[in-house]
Amino acid sequence: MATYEIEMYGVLRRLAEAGVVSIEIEASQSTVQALLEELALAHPEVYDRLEQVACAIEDELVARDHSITPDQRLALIPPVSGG
Amino acid sequence: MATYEIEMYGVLRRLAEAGVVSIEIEASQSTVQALLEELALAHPEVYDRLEQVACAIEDELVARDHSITPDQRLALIPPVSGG
Amino acid sequence: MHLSAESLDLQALLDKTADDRCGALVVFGGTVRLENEGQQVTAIDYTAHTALAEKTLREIEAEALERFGITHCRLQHRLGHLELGELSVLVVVRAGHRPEAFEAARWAIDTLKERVPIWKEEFYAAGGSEYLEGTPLQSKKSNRP
Amino acid sequence: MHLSAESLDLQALLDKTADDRCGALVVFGGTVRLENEGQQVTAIDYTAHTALAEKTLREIEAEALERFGITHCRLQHRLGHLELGELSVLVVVRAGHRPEAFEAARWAIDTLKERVPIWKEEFYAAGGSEYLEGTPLQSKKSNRP
Repeated sequence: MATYEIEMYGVLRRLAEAGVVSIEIEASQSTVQALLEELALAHPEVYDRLEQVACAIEDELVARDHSITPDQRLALIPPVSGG
Repeated sequence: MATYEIEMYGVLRRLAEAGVVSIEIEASQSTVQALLEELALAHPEVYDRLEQVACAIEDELVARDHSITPDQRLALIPPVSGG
Repeated sequence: MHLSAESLDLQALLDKTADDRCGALVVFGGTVRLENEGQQVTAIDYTAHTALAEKTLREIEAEALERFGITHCRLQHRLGHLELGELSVLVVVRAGHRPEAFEAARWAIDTLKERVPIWKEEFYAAGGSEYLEGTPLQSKKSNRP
Repeated sequence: MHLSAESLDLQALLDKTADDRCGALVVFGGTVRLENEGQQVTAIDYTAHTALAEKTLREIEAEALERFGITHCRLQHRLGHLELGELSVLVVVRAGHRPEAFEAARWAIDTLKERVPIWKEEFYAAGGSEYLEGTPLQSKKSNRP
């Protein structure tokens, strides 16, 4: 098992009551999609938001089948409302 | 005969080499159109500009058949180019 | 005051129109450009029929509020001798939302250029100056039969 | 610097983009509005994914220059706690002529609202706060077959 940190933004931060949540998954399953599935189990309060969430690592948007390592933080980007 | 003053704006001022020109016409003919016709005779250098000129008395645009008295100044407004 | 012999002051217009009811601000500014129709410009002199120009600028402001449902529209035009880069005209619009703010500002500057008795005389690096071709004012139609 | 915890400074952006080649300046500003969807607003907190937001703002600026043939496009967004009337966002466009300046400024603010990871939390006079419904970012499509 490996520990991954996920950054929460916008309404997700309020729902999760945390800016960063930690998730454990098998290192062999380490895709963005696998992290999101585990997050939904550990934090059901964000489950119905995940469909509209975009994912980023540092300043890059990544697809859900993107591989991720424990030294990378996944950021969850809910629908944006700037301006 | 009565003396009328006509204010020249924009390119007309350059062509007429004057900000105000004086014209004499019969008091009985005192319309804007009559003034313009007399102006064209006295200042042929502005003649071909008069078709595109708008006419104003103080802050009101006036039609060419508008009557005018010697105490009113007619202003000639060539095509505008502000902004 | 819609015509000014002094530099136009955008911040003053923003302060005068500040309004909590508005979420959108659109400003248009016209500035003296180095090049026009292939000629290198050094300066522009602006002159106006001041009484009619002031009145027409006020009319355009009022018409913009009515046409576009915006909250504020302010127009100012500079007169006199302007160097390169100086602001010749300012349009400041504040509205609830951005679509009408953009539309009103665009309409206001387009209409100003068509209706307000102001003239530009461009001075050129090659020497000399020209009054630019302009837009004829729609002459008042006769009231007589 | 595209994101700022301090008040946005329009004059600084105007000074930085001053350019004799440009005859047209268009500014869009967004300000905190007293009312939204029937609720009385007292303040807005803006938060961002700063790294991705900075990068996306730079990308929108560059894309605006290319799409519209304009000379300058600068975007700035405020973060933190904003009171009524404060500027949340500034778009500054300079171009040769006004049509492309207006089009680019409108496109830039519309695109900013669609693409930049910034969120607003509105605070209400009646108490409480809400994150507004936003626009989902277009997720990156998989690179895999």
